[in-house]
Amino acid sequence: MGTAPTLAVWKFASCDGCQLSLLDCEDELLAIAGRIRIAHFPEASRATVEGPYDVSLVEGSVTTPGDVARIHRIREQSRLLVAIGACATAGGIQALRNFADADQFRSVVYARPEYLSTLDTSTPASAHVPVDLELHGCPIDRRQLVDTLTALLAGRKPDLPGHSVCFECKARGTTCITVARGVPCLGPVTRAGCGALCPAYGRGCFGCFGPAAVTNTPALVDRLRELDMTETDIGRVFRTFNVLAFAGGGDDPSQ
Amino acid sequence: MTHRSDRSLSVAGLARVEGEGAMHVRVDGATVTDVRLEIYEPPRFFEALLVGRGYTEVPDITARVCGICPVAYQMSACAAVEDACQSTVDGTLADLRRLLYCGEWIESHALHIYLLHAPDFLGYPGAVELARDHRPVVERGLSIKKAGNELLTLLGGRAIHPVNVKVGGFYRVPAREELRRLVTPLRRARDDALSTVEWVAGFEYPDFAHDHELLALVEPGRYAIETGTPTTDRGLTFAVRAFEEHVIEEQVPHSTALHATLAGRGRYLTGPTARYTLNHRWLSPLAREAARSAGLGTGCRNPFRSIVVRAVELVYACDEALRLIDGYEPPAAAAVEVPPRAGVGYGATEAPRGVLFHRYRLAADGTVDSARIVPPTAQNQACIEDDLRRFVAARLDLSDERLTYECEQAIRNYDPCISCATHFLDLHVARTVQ
Amino acid sequence: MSTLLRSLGPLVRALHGQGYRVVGPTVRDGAIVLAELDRADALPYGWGVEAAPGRYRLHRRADAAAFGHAAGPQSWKAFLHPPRSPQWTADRTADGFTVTEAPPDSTRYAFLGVRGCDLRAIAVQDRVLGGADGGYARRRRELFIVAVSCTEPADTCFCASTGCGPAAGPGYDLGLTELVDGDRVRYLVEVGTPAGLELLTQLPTEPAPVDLVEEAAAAVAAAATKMSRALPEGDLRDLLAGSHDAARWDDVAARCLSCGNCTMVCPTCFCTTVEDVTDVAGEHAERWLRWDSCFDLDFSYLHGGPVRTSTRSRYRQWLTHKLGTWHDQFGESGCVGCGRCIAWCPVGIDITEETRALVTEAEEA
Amino acid sequence: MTPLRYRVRRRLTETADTVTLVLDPVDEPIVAPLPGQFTMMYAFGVGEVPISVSGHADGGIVHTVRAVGAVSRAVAGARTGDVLGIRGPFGTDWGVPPGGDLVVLAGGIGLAPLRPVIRQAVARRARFGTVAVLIGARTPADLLYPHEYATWRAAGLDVRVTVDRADMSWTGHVGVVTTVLGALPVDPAATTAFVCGPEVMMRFAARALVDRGVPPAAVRVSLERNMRCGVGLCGHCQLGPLLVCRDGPVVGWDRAAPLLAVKEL
Ligand SMILES: Cc1cc2nc3c(=O)[nH]c(=O)nc-3n(C[C@H](O)[C@H](O)[C@H](O)COP(=O)(O)OP(=O)(O)OC[C@H]3O[C@@H](n4cnc5c(N)ncnc54)[C@H](O)[C@@H]3O)c2cc1C
Ligand code: SF4
Ligand code: SF4
Ligand code: SF4
Repeated sequence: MGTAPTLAVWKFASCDGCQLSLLDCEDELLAIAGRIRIAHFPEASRATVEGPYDVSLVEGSVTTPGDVARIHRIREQSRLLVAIGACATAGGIQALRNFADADQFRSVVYARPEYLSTLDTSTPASAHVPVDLELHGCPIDRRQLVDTLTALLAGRKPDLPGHSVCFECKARGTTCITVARGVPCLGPVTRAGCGALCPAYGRGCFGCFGPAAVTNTPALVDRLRELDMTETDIGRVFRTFNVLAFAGGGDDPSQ
Repeated sequence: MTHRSDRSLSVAGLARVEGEGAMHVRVDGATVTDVRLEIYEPPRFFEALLVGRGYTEVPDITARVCGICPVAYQMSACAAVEDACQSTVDGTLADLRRLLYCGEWIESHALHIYLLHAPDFLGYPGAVELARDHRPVVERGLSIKKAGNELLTLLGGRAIHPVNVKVGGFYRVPAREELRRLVTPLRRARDDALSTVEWVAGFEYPDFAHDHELLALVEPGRYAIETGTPTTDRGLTFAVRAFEEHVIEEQVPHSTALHATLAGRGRYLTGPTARYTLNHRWLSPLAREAARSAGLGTGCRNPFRSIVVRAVELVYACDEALRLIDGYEPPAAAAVEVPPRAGVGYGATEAPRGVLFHRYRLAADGTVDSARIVPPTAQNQACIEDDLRRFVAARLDLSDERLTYECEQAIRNYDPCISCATHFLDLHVARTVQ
Repeated sequence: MSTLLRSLGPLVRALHGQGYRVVGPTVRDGAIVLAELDRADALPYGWGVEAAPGRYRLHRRADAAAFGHAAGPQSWKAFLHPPRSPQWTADRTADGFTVTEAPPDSTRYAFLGVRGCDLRAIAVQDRVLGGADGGYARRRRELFIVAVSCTEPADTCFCASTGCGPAAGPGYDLGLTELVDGDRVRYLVEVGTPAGLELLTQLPTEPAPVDLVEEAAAAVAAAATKMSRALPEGDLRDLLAGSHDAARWDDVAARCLSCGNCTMVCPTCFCTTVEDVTDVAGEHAERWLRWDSCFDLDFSYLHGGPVRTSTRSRYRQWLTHKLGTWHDQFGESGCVGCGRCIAWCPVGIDITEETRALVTEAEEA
Repeated sequence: MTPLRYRVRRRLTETADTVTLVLDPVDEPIVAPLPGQFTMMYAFGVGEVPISVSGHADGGIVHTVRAVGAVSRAVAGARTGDVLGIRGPFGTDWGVPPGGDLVVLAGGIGLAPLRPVIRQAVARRARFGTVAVLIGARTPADLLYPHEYATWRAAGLDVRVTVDRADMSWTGHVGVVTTVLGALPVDPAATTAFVCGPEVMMRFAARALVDRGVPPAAVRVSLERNMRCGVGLCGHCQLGPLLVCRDGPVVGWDRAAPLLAVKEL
């Protein structure tokens, strides 16, 4: 145990769902805890070990001045910093504020907005510090989390494909819902990792894993229009859980 | 050592709660002068960012308020949106929603009992440490949790932020055989839940009782989960649509939390103990028997014993899930059409941590004009602080360390979900630098 | 000599009787998919298909034909060359590790309803994958093929121009032609192998009247003329070898999503990658094979970055390989004309149209 | 397709990121590789990478590995006594001719697959005319096998070394490897050249050799493409008509030139 690598789990603005994925590894949790020293994970234990840490999992987006300082402190203390989930990799749904007037946002929610002090923006960890690995998804995929942890233990490159959801959809044997039913689907521009969940449930992918490594969003948008999506709907579906990432675009730079 | 005049107990970062919060207690002589459960998580402005979105997006977006109880958010959201559109979802689709919700109760309660709460009673910092000495027990908890997650995964697509819930029902409903595959794990979970009741009933509980008014949804004939009328143990009943007339939330600078109170009545408590007190007679026979043997009686006013109530609800949720699966026939359609309509809609359901209220005003094309969410933790904040105040006052002879530890436990009694609470709470106002 | 079979029930039962897992078309989720059939009743009797670039819809037919549809979303490679399959496992030992080959997959498949294009596609994959002594070769050795000639191509089909259909063969154990007369369906059976003959002898058959044989031949021949698409004539290998710098690649790259659907549905695309996994304890490792596609950026990854970074270069790789360099590598074309990549491309990119555009561009240059 | 086990007999540190491993079969050995061929080396639980054979040692094989990523790091990190998996040998070999002049041109790790050619030339020195060995590296510290150069020279090989960047101790040539190509005393028509290094370097070198009159087919280059299987099944190593693992890695410049001229092929 003395030489077991240490793991720390940190939370920024988020719903807790991505770190819950670790506790959701019911079959692996105790085995993982046997090989990795969980040094800092407030959601699971009061016991905390001081850094440095071999691996830090960072959940949530940076939304306050205090967060900015904290993410830097975490970076300094971590050999490997892994951003987990759409909040930590793309600012999350709360990044919608980046496109709105933050003051207005505050006043909608708070009776007395003067009590509040937050940044006007919600940004991913990578906007502040170098990030070694990113697990995408809102929430992340449990299998990807386990694979990443075991890969790090084995010294392997984690299997985090950058290709489209369509790869997984076809491998799963799902009939394409866009082609066979005319259902709009973001699968072709969305990063794989979820196992092509939504199409298997008869629903168009809504991009919760963010853009694939290469995308051609304009071409897909043309297609979405043909499938009777309104401009408003198209705008909304790209501006939800990964608004910053889709806005940044992974489009082929050669285009 | 107990007679210092000025004591201050602080926990900068509360462990084993969902989200990030702090606790501060100040004692001057024999009086507790200040008690604060601080919630310093940054706000995420859900109510604001929902404005301008489509009504069909609401369940997916609000799920992201909380990764521990996304189904609760989806169910309250669907209820409110469907109410606004004057649509009803009933029959098998409603049963499937209840079934999905059972999955979340199982998952969330198992998580809280085994991973978050029980370590307090047994003197361990967390479940991983607990497992070193009591591995089979922790494995049992994980196995129950897994059964809940399997149910969520089948019906919802995945356990966290399910993708299969939509306004009007589901995208896809399961085949009978798919559901039947869950019978074995759920039966095992039910047995394990019974053992859980027995296990937690044997814990040592501080002698402590509160006098908060208890609020829960009540639906005569069955234990309220996804539907019901807000009712208190002191005779107050009101329609879900009148929720905001009765529940007042206010922002208080010292604590940053919106404290909810009942208009003209003061603080109140929601959650498992309130539910149990108001609804215990509608538990399934098995769960009722488990409650009886655990000595729960007709109510529970000791917050430390909430773990027993959760265990009993665990039995119930497994039992109820099995009942629903047994009677399942796939419906003709996976969802009912819910055409948009201008109007205001209200929804309340019993999240694992208590009543979760949503209200939406929609424009004629279904665009959300305004949104309001009242999560359970915000409602319980005042009670938690009151408990702390009285708890500390009665234990001033304990060392700071011991007292702090017990205070933390007192907070965890409520399984506070800070991530939920903070969609409108501020980070900085009352945060003391540690 | 042709034989007449009045229903497929006995055929499916006989195959089951010989221990085969029978795979054939059936209706699921709005498409005709390939799945294990427990009875002939599961075949898509009375269902037809309308396919167009990026579009596929089922419709009810006026008759009870079981094979009145064209290629669906999957191909038989899903069974012979599955999306994910185990290769070997390794376990740590005191002084190293041991390697154990994945247990041989003993499944014996019988494919029911293999079209001309797909029959050829299996032969194409045989050339690529059949030589190695892996799972593919084993499954292929055990395979029993019941082929069906096509009488009703979809709008996306062009097997006549690739020389793979609409008549099925060779390569089958039994070959069928469906004869439809309202609610009545009958099958003309052709024998391709001794195994086919042996199976046929177990079935209640009768000699086929000459007029039926002629009717069937005419229906298949007519199917060829019904195809609205075709690959351009001429030496496509040369065309593509000379088209590296064509402007058309930029044009298609503006439309192509790089999603990889075309390669996944293509019955000949064979590319794979490997997945190395370990258990949490680090004592046990596994190696899996899974489908890959030249549309993945990482497909051409070398230390320092991928070779094919632009969509232009990846689409060019796909088309050029399929119709051009496949000849260099395996002595034939990689395209059998099933039209799947046209129908299942979410934006309806059409391989025949792209090739034609390259021809035009080459001619104009 | 399963790897055979090899145990590390000896591990030599070549440079900061490169080691040479001498490996002995644990069970049955692979077929003896020819110079230019490669194997797929497996590190337990980490993965497999193509690595050229850089020598042989009575019953064993020798690989020189530069740690650039996860798998190569794990392979290069193997210690004496550790077990690695090996599949192979795969691909075409250098095809050393029975006689004539030889030019060996290596950049960086590219010297590894060429060392067997050099050693063959040393062993059968008399058969060949001029044997020139041109070695380039980024810095003097990145030179592979420096201690062997003296032996090669002693055997009558014309060994010329150059670095991109000199350090204090370096008194030799500075510049890219093609610059030392200039005045080679070879008969172009009777020369066979073997080139291995980064793709740009190979392009320049091959062109320079062809410009001097060496027939393109006599200029052999070793190509590098992503490889998953090594046996032409995975499709990753396609370079136009070639499956590099099967039709390469060693190919004549006559075949490689038109392919490497196409961007992003
Ligand atoms: C025929 C051939 C012979 C080679 N001989 C040697 C040698 O003798 N010594 C040596 O040090 N290196 C050699 N290489 C290069 C070596 O294979 C790569 O450095 C290695 O694959 C990098 O893998 P990685 O996982 O360490 O790095 P990463 O950069 O993490 O690569 C990830 C994956 O990409 C693929 N990949 C990355 N780079 C290459 C590459 N250059 N070639 C092929 N696949 C790649 C691999 O599949 C690898 O697993 C040779 C390559 C080829 C094709
Ligand atoms: S299909 Fe798309 S939206 Fe659905 S889970 Fe996967 S990535 Fe998320
Ligand atoms: S290279 Fe592309 S087109 Fe060719 S077989 Fe592989 S995936 Fe298919
Ligand atoms: S051609 Fe069509 S199916 Fe193929 S990668 Fe491009 S968009 Fe996807």
